[in-house]
Amino acid sequence: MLLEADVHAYLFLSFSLLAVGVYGLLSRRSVIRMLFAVEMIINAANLNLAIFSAQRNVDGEIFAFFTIGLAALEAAVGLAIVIVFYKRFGEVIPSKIRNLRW
Amino acid sequence: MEKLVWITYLTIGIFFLGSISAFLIGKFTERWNSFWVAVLTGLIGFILTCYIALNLGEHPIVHKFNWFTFGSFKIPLGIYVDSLSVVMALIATGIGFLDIVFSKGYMEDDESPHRYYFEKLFFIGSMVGLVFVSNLVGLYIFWEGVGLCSYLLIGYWYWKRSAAEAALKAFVMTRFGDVFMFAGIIVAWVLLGTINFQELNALALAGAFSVKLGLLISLLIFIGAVGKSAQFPLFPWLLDAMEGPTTVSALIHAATMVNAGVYLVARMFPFFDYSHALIVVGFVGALSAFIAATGALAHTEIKKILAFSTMEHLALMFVALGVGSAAAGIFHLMNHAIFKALLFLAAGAVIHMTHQKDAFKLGGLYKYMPQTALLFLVGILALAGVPPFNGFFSKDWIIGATYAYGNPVIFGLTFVAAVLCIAYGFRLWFVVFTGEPSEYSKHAREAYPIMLVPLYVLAVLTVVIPFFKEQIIHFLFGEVHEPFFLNLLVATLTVMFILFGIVFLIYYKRVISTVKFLAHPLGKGINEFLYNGWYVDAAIKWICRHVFYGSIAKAVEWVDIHVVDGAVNGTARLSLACWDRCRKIQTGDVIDYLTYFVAGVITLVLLILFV
Amino acid sequence: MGNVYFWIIYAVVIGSAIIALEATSLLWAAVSFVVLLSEIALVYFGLNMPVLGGVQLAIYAGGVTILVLFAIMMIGESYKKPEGKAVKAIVLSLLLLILGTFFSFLSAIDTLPFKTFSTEVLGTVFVEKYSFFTIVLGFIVSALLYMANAIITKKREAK
Amino acid sequence: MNINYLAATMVLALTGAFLPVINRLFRISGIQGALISSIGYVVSLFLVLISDKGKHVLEVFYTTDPVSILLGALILIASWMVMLVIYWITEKDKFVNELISALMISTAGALLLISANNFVSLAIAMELMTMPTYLMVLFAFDDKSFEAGVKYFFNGALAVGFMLFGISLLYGMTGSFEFSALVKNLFIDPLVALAAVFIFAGFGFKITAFPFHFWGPDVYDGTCPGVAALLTGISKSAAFIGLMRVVYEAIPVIAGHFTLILAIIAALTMTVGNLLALAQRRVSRILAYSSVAHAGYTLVAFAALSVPLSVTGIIYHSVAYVFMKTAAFLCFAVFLFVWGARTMDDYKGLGRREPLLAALFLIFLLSLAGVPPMAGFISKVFVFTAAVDAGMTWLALVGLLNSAFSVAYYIWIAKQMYLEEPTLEKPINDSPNKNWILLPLAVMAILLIVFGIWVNPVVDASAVYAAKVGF
Repeated sequence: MLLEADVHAYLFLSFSLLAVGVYGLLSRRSVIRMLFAVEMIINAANLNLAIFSAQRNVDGEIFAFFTIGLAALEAAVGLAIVIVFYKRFGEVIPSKIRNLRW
Repeated sequence: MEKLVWITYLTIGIFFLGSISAFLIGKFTERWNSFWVAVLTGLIGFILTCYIALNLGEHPIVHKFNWFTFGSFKIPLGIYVDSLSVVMALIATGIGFLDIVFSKGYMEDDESPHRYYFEKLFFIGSMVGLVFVSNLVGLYIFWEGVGLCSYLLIGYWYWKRSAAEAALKAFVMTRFGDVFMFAGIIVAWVLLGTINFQELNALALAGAFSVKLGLLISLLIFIGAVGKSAQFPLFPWLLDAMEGPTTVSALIHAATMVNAGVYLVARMFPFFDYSHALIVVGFVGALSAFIAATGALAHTEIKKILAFSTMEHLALMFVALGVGSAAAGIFHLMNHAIFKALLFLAAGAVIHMTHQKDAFKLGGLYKYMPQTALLFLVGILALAGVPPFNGFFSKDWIIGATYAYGNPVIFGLTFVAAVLCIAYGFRLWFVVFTGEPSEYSKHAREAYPIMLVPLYVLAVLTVVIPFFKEQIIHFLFGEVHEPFFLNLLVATLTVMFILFGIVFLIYYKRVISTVKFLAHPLGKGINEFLYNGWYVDAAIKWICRHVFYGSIAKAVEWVDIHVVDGAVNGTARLSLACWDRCRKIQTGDVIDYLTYFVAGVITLVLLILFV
Repeated sequence: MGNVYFWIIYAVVIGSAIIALEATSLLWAAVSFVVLLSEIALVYFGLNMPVLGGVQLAIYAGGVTILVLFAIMMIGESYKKPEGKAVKAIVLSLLLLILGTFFSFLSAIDTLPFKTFSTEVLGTVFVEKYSFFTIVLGFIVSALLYMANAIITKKREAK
Repeated sequence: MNINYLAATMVLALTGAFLPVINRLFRISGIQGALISSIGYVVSLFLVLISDKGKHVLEVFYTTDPVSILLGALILIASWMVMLVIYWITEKDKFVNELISALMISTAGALLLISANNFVSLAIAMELMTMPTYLMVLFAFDDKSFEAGVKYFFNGALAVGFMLFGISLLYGMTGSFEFSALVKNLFIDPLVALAAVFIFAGFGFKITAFPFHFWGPDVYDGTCPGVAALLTGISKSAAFIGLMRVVYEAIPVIAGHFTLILAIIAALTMTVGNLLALAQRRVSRILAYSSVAHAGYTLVAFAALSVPLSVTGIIYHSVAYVFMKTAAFLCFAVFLFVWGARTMDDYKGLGRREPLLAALFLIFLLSLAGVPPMAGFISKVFVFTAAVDAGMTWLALVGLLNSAFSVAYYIWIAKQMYLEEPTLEKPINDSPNKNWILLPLAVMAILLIVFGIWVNPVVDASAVYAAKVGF
């Protein structure tokens, strides 16, 4: 097998991807980068599913299909919202629009 | 027995049924039709209560069922009717019925009688339910119902700002007490395992739990009673509640709401006795009586004087309970209900005919309203405790019982308060009915017959009740020993006579002027001190504003400065209110929200790691 | 621990992820994002899951990236250096990583041998057990399409 | 899952999916649209009610027990009323049918969520419920709704990501997504705890528990109130039940160690919600923060998970909550539509202008405050009793204090409506058939009072459920 690694290494990979995604979501102020970050988080979960599925049974892999589909839908929805937001405010930085608060 | 159970349920139900049908009939047909429904309902309710009273044998009526069960958890409900509840129900339905009749005249200009009678019947029904239920949860439900109706009725003229605020105040203040009561119920339920009055009392008589626990429960429940019965320090709402219609005041003061607190303490008397809470009851009662009696001396509005006197008499009942003489307390409750209803309704007639609430702007009304004046005088005599009238018998008994109890503080305060009745009572009567007629008095005429009939009924009762004293006491409590001290009786009557003389000289003969006394700063100060009810209201407001509000604000401020903001801009805005800072977490920045989210997750993980 | 290929892939995945977030030019970021997704597909291939890898490539590297590129073309992005918040983000994400790794080493999770599932098994289980959820996904898609249509038309009319 | 229940969700979702098509073909008016979707709701409601009979399908993924039947029926009724009100207030909007379609599909997701007993079906049902609302939030198409949409989307995406990660970890530990398998195979383990936290974070987003609640008030305030009613009433209630199933059926082994944490979160959520609600001038924000506080009350019951009464607390609070919060937001929506009333100042004297509507609003507010005859009271009793039963008296006391606090702002709205002089002179949208809109609200008020007195259906359902999870 090409990728010979034990489960801890794989978990390290997915946790790293999760951490990078969280880092991106919290530090990037532009909506497109935030979308990238969201996709990374969901991919981290997907990686987990695939790895455990390879060790256990086929259910995880099938759930990963659905997750990919959901993530794609989420990306589409996100982009729709982002575009509407941009068209209205001329701005891709949501932190600047803070009318709803307190 | 089975029949009586159903009649009891019917008695509670008929008022709620009547209230709804009064509302609907008044709404969809002629408005005043609701009056006839109300009268019919009140009468049937009263007759049913009488039936229960007559058929009540040695054994109380008991019926139990579970509202619902869930495994071992169940909420029991049920009724328990003994002579005490039946007497309370008689007072509520009887005086309530007279009050409904009287309202026909008093509320003649009103535009929404269906709303009025709906709320009124609901009020009476809640009170009847309150005295018939067998456990604390049922009592709490009706207790809240009574509170809700008083809120609605005090704010009946809701377009008047003062009325609306008074209603809110009454609601909030009684609710404040209720929170403690609810806590008490929960504690009793969890730690003692029962909320049934009889079982609680039986546990207390058997000494099945520690005195400290009993004291805690009793005091928590007593705070609820204090709020409902307007005792120190939760009484200011009672004065403001005078903004409602006078008939409502009569109902609240004589028949229903304020009696609930006394009833609750009487119902749980063995429990309070076992847990040494009665001494607290006695002290609170004595202090309240003193505050109220002195306050009544300083006030000038008819209804507020009467309100203070209600508070005083309720306090006397609490004193009676506190010194261990439940019979005196309940007997006084009954007498007080009758003469206070008489006084309030008569005052209602005066106010309705003159459109003036300030006693000192009236005068010489005797000439225009002789029957009302005489009926009012009967009420005053009963209130003051002058011998042939019913107030004398119970009040003297309370003073005697207090004397026998032997605590000088309680006795002193109670004695002073009790004798002061005659002073403020006659002060009120002289000012309103004698002297030169004022502008307002000259338009007055005698009250309508429909208003006078209830007054006559009540006046006759004040004289008749003493003849049946023995039977009533026997019905209520069986054999009771009444302490009797001849010296004390003579002393009481003498002091009362002297006080009457002073009042007579000041307000009737007007040979002594109070103007000079009031002009002096000290006299003015004392007057204002008494007038404002010893500034308890102001103190409550101050405590709310400075202690609670201030301390919370400070606590949040501290957290904000040291935790949230660091030393960046903390110290500048100390005076901002608490939420004004707290809400700053909600920055409106989506990235901040995401940061909080992740930080929350990590905190939870760390908590798992270390906890 | 893994062999050298695993660590190479690890480096590429995390590196491209970081570049996708940090690159100054949005276009390079998008390219890097495609690289990241393709590397993950490579992991799937490496785990003997060709179908999953194919789907990943098709949907992500195909669909999503094209959507993103489309959005980039519509919006564009002038890159500004992020200010202030980065420290919090780094601390939080590092904490997350450290805790996760720490927990995974503490955990009693066991390494089982990797198995290979044939495509027939995959297809059979999918059709027999999970086919219902495609209907559900269909409903999501239809609702999203309706709402997107409403919003886009509204936008056009608002102009 | 019972075949009837499945049919109910499918009928609902299909009606939703075909409504815009019908509109495109025949150009239906608002009333016709309301009728068509009402038919969908009625059929679906009927199917839910008879779903204790009939054969079972998809048993691996969904279960039909009394809880899902009860909550399903109530969620359907609430959603139906939301639909009617939305048709009434947005009749002029060309895309109201699309909005209703998304609403019905989202409700179908809620129905699936409350019956899911498998993490696959749970995640997908949750997405079905949530995904349409991401775009529905934008429907008002004003600045606030765009801002709300962005906040909602990113928070939601983060929550979903964490939840999927948690689910994948659980799958890694046991090799199964089924609750019944998980409950047998799970053991106390750091990764399981981590997964539980992640899954809780995903639900915490949905039910607005304390550190995850920040999006809530902004979104409920920013979007149009009809959508807010869906978000805060229906989908939150469904999420309560979903979380309940996860906690009691899937991870009870680890959940027992979380009671203290849950209690702390509950206390914080209540306090934050109530404190911040006190500060608001806008009625929608007050309602939004009170919704946060109510999540705290429910979490009190979750914290007491060692006693069977907590099940009753959760279910009862969800039952009461789905009506009172939805209806409160709908009342707000009607006031907003007819009078343009947003802030407390606008509400002055509205009790005189709209006596019946204001009376209904008062009923819902009192129920939220926990005043006796309404269901809100009894649910609080259950919740706090459960806390005391589980030995967390302090938590019950915090809850009681909080609910005493919260009375202040509910009463404040009532005071504005009844005791002040009106500021708004004339309505901005005076519809001639105004009284029709009182009907759905009155239905909810009646149900609220009925469930406040007649407690047996809920208690029975929860007893069955408690027996099922082994108390």
